[in-house]
Amino acid sequence: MTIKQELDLTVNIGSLTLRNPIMPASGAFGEDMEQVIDFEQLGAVVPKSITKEPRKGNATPRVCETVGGMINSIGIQSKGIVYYLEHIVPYYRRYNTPLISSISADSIEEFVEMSEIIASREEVAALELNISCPNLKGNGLAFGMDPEITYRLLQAVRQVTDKPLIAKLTPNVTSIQEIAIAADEGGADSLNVANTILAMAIDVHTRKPKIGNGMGGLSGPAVKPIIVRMIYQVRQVSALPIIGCGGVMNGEDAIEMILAGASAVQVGTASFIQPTAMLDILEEIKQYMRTYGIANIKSLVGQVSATK
Amino acid sequence: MTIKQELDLTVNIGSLTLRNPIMPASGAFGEDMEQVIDFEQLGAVVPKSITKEPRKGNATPRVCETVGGMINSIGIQSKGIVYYLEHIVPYYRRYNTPLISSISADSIEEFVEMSEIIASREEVAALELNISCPNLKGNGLAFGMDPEITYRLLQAVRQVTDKPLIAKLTPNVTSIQEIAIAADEGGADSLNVANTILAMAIDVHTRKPKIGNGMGGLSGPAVKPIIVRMIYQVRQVSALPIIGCGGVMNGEDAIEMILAGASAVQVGTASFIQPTAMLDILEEIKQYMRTYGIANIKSLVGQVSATK
Amino acid sequence: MKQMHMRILSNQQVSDRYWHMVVDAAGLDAEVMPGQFFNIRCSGETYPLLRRPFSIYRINRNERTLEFLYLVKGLGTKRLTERKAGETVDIFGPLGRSFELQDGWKTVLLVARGVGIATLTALAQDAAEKGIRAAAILSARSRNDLLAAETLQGFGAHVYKVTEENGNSDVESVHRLIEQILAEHKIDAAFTCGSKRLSRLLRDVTASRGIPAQIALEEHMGCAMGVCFACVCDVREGEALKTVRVCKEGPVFPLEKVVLA
Amino acid sequence: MKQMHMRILSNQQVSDRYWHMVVDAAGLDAEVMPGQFFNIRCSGETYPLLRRPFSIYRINRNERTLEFLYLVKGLGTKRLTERKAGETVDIFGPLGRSFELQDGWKTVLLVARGVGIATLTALAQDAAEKGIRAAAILSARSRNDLLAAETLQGFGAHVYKVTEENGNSDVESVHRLIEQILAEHKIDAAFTCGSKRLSRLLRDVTASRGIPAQIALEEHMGCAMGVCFACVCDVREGEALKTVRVCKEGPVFPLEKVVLA
Ligand SMILES: Cc1cc2nc3c(=O)[nH]c(=O)nc-3n(C[C@H](O)[C@H](O)[C@H](O)COP(=O)(O)OP(=O)(O)OC[C@H]3O[C@@H](n4cnc5c(N)ncnc54)[C@H](O)[C@@H]3O)c2cc1C
Ligand SMILES: Cc1cc2nc3c(=O)[nH]c(=O)nc-3n(C[C@H](O)[C@H](O)[C@H](O)COP(=O)(O)OP(=O)(O)OC[C@H]3O[C@@H](n4cnc5c(N)ncnc54)[C@H](O)[C@@H]3O)c2cc1C
Ligand SMILES: Cc1cc2nc3c(=O)[nH]c(=O)nc-3n(C[C@H](O)[C@H](O)[C@H](O)COP(=O)(O)O)c2cc1C
Ligand SMILES: Cc1cc2nc3c(=O)[nH]c(=O)nc-3n(C[C@H](O)[C@H](O)[C@H](O)COP(=O)(O)O)c2cc1C
Ligand code: FES
Ligand code: FES
Repeated sequence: MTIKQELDLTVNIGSLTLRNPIMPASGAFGEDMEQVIDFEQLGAVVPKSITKEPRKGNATPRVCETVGGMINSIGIQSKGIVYYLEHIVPYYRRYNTPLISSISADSIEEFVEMSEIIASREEVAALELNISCPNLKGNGLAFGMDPEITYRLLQAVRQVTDKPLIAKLTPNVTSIQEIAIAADEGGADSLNVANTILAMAIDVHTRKPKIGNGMGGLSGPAVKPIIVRMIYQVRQVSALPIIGCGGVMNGEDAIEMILAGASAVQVGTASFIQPTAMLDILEEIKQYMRTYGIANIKSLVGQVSATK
Repeated sequence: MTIKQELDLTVNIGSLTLRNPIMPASGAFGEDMEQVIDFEQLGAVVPKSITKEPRKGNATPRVCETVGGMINSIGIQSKGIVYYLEHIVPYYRRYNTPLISSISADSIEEFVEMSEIIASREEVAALELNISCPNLKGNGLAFGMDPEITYRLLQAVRQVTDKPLIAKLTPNVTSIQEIAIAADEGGADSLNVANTILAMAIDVHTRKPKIGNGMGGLSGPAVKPIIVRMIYQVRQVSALPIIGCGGVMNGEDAIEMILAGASAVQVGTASFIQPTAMLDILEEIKQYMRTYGIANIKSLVGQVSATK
Repeated sequence: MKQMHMRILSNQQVSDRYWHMVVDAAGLDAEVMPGQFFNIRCSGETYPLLRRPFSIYRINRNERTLEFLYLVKGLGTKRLTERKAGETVDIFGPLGRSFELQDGWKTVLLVARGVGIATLTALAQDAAEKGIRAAAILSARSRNDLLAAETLQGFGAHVYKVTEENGNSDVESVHRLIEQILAEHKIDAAFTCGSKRLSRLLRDVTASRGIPAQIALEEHMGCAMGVCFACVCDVREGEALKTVRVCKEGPVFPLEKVVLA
Repeated sequence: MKQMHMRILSNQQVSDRYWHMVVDAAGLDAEVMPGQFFNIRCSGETYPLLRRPFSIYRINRNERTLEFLYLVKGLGTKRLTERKAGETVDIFGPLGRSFELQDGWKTVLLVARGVGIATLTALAQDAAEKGIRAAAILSARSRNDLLAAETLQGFGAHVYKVTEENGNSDVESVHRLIEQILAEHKIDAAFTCGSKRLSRLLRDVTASRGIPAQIALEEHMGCAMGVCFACVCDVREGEALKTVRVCKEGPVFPLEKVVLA
């Protein structure tokens, strides 16, 4: 039998302390979800990546399903930074939950410019730099595919703000460790492992790609084993707190990422299937902690045995 | 209604003509399967990768399941080249189906040495160079992660044989196109896209990796959208015939890869679930061709529209 | 919008390709309006992974039940057919904006094709309850697919059936039919769902006569709650185009505003 | 080995954690022997993806049925419990090497733990048919899990039950029990399945007395037909170790040869 005890779920992302490790993945969360879950119970809120100028996004269909996963190619539809500062940032003021702003940009200069403006808002607790979105440029290229660019990008943004900087890495690389080290050395406070995996699905009857943009990013439970491996690898080369992201559907998935080395966990696709997924996951984490007598979630981080 | 017609299923892999595009993926096929399927009906036979010396392979468990996929880390258990030449190669003589020998080695020199010996056997129709196995070296490194090494490896093996050389690429790279170009320029006759994706799963109850080796290769339907994307990308930069491999479970999956750019398709994991999978897939391909009035499978290769 | 587990009262095949499901909606506190939809988890598996959106087909306020009429299209709807009466189904909704019936309207025209018939049936029901008469053109591949015709007739709608089978479902034939209806009745508003071709036709016909018209759109969805921007379409705002969410700003839009690609 | 769709005659829960399934094996032409197994597709989904291996629990040659006794462990076995009588189940087998009962043996000792009891029950049945008496030590967590005891008794086996619940399942207690059995009976051969600890114990006891012993192993499998090398274990060949496949060279091995890690 398990004994009722006080559970410490707090985790640190740089200088920021979160009440618990569960937060939404950018692009799978927004104000409209206030109708289905209580934002006060989340570790943080992470609205959709914002771009400097308004963006129309990609052609539809923008999502399709694959075995255990989904491909999306939204193309960062965005109302631009002006709208973001006027409407989105003030909206989250009503919640006592740290706001992490996800930023997407087309150049290092633009990342710097946007980061400076957004970080200067006191409502913003941290920045997540989406250096990984595979949709922005031709053929799925992203800043986060190059360690040198990743380093320079982080270093440049580091100059303009002291707020925690989370680098959201792309999994579409030969060595996630190399990129993690670059982001770490560039000045990141935390690493998000990772964005979606570049993928494609073709309708054999129409002979057309299933999504308007041809290729898109794969998310959902199918990718979890790849992401868990990357978290484990990144943990070996960097002491920065890791935010695990990719395929978390339940509490055990979140614990798995924490054991691999993540300090916090983001939930995306799961919320589409189960709108209350984040809070359900939180409950399951607590249940796991009670079952195994774990008082402090931080004590689980990276606690996987080296081998079987 | 569909009209009964002669279907041309033959495909070419370099100078080799296969009676149809379906063949096993190395590691998921062996002599023991003669009890469940007729090898004469396959496009080719591809036994498990062979190493020069006998190898014990990795600790158990060597496989585990994930959502829509499985992770394996067999570690190329092998009886060595001497046994291979004495027993495996002669065994396949009884079938009128081309034998493709998959070779795994620890250095370029060893690849050359083994290729020369194996290719000199007249029973061997082609060589598949497994430059991608993520288990052989620490941290999942593989020859196929480096374009320069890939180029040199292919070039060196090219010197010792005129038989078709298939380079089996690893998907664990930033740019599969770069590697494909390197293999093409090095002298490959065909590109296998691709081997397994490096992955990890952790048992949250024991806190141990689910497979003995810690990390392993992800296969099965979960990876198909990633592989289809890579086939599509490789097709854009190389005119070599592509062998698609990863997650094909049925005829539509095979057609999807062919539309993306594959000339032939390998089937691995599916045979574990459905021992007759390869022949079932072949029937489904024929059915598809009849439904859409396609007389020649070659006419479908790469026929996906550029966009939706 | 709320996630609920509703008991299935019946789930039956009604024609070759169509199924009809009735669920116990006693637990639902929100009002459901025609044109709105629910996002339904067709199976508890990881494949199909996402929910599937289905419009409300009938709203039985007294019995507190909801009805869906669905076409078996792919894996999701196939799995939905396997669900049995007595089991519960995981339903999220009601979602999106409904059709609007204005006070004073006396006769409306409905032009529906395929599964769009399901969507407009709820509207016909609402119209009937409000004393508004409906003329409905139902278009489908085969007569077999026109199963909702009787339900609509039950709501007092005057139903015109057109099918490929009968060779009277081409745009020209439907155009003539619409003109005939407009000549015989004073149509106060028009509604459509299920066909781009017919929607364009209806847009042209209604625009030239100044008849207000509404359309219910379909688009592939991720979240169905307005956060993922998967389900967008373009609408005209004056000279400009605005990209809006079908699940949130729609699925019902003024017909003249949507860009029918 | 052959893939077949066998009709489920019954599939029922028999204790807290165990289920029992009977299938119609009329379509099976191969002989099935105790210790062999079948690789069963527990569901038609992509998750669980792989088949699951289950030993033969009872072989009813006259009725032409096969029985399985399985522990509900994870997703696969959970899905298997959802299969209903009348449905078919996708079965691949028979696979692997069976136990061997030699002519002239009069009494054998079976030491089984947990699901290993299922595996050894088929052997007890075979022994009974060959006129060989069996003494069986069945070990489990709780008395509730010892459901096969009666079946074994039905085959004339002398059954000794040990459980954690009763505090008599520790290695020392079982050791004393084995010594007692060996003192009372002339044991010609011993068989074990389901516990590494008990297997080591039995190995030591039988080796010192020169009693031949066989073990049925379990290992995670990919193909179950000898091609993937997932399911290996180490066996001694003279001084050397050889890595062999449990699905092919096993699952039954001479006890003294296997390396019990
Ligand atoms: C607002 C709305 C209301 C709808 N109402 C009804 C209804 O009342 N009755 C009915 O039969 N159908 C209705 N549809 C269409 C229905 O959602 C699709 O037919 C269904 O999602 C197909 O799922 P599937 O797995 O069977 O097919 P698949 O083609 O295998 O589906 C694959 C993926 O594409 C998506 N998809 C396929 N077709 C559509 C489509 N037309 N619209 C949106 N997503 C699609 C699926 O949701 C799934 O994610 C409605 C769609 C929308 C957007
Ligand atoms: C030759 C053989 C005979 C067996 N006979 C029986 C039997 O008669 N009755 C019975 O209850 N069980 C038997 N088992 C064990 C049974 O196969 C596992 O309990 C079952 O595979 C668990 O599947 P799961 O999805 O419920 O559990 P999970 O733990 O979720 O399975 C996850 C994965 O691990 C594998 N796995 C887990 N445990 C085992 C195990 N012990 N052996 C092999 N693979 C495992 C599964 O096959 C699956 O691939 C036997 C195993 C083998 C190898
Ligand atoms: C519809 C959709 C939109 C997304 N948009 C963004 C985005 O704007 N910025 C970003 O960094 N990631 C975006 N992502 C990626 C998610 O944040 C997350 O990295 C990914 O979905 C993997 O997590 P999951 O498997 O839990 O969904 C998006 C994902 C989806 C499914
Ligand atoms: C158990 C197992 C063993 C494998 N062994 C090899 C191997 O020896 N050599 C090789 O090139 N690929 C090997 N592979 C990879 C497969 O050939 C194939 O690339 C991969 O499984 C993806 O295809 P699939 O999804 O159809 O299984 C192995 C795969 C599995 C599952
Ligand atoms: S489906 Fe996500 S915004 Fe409409
Ligand atoms: S499970 Fe594949 S060799 Fe035994």
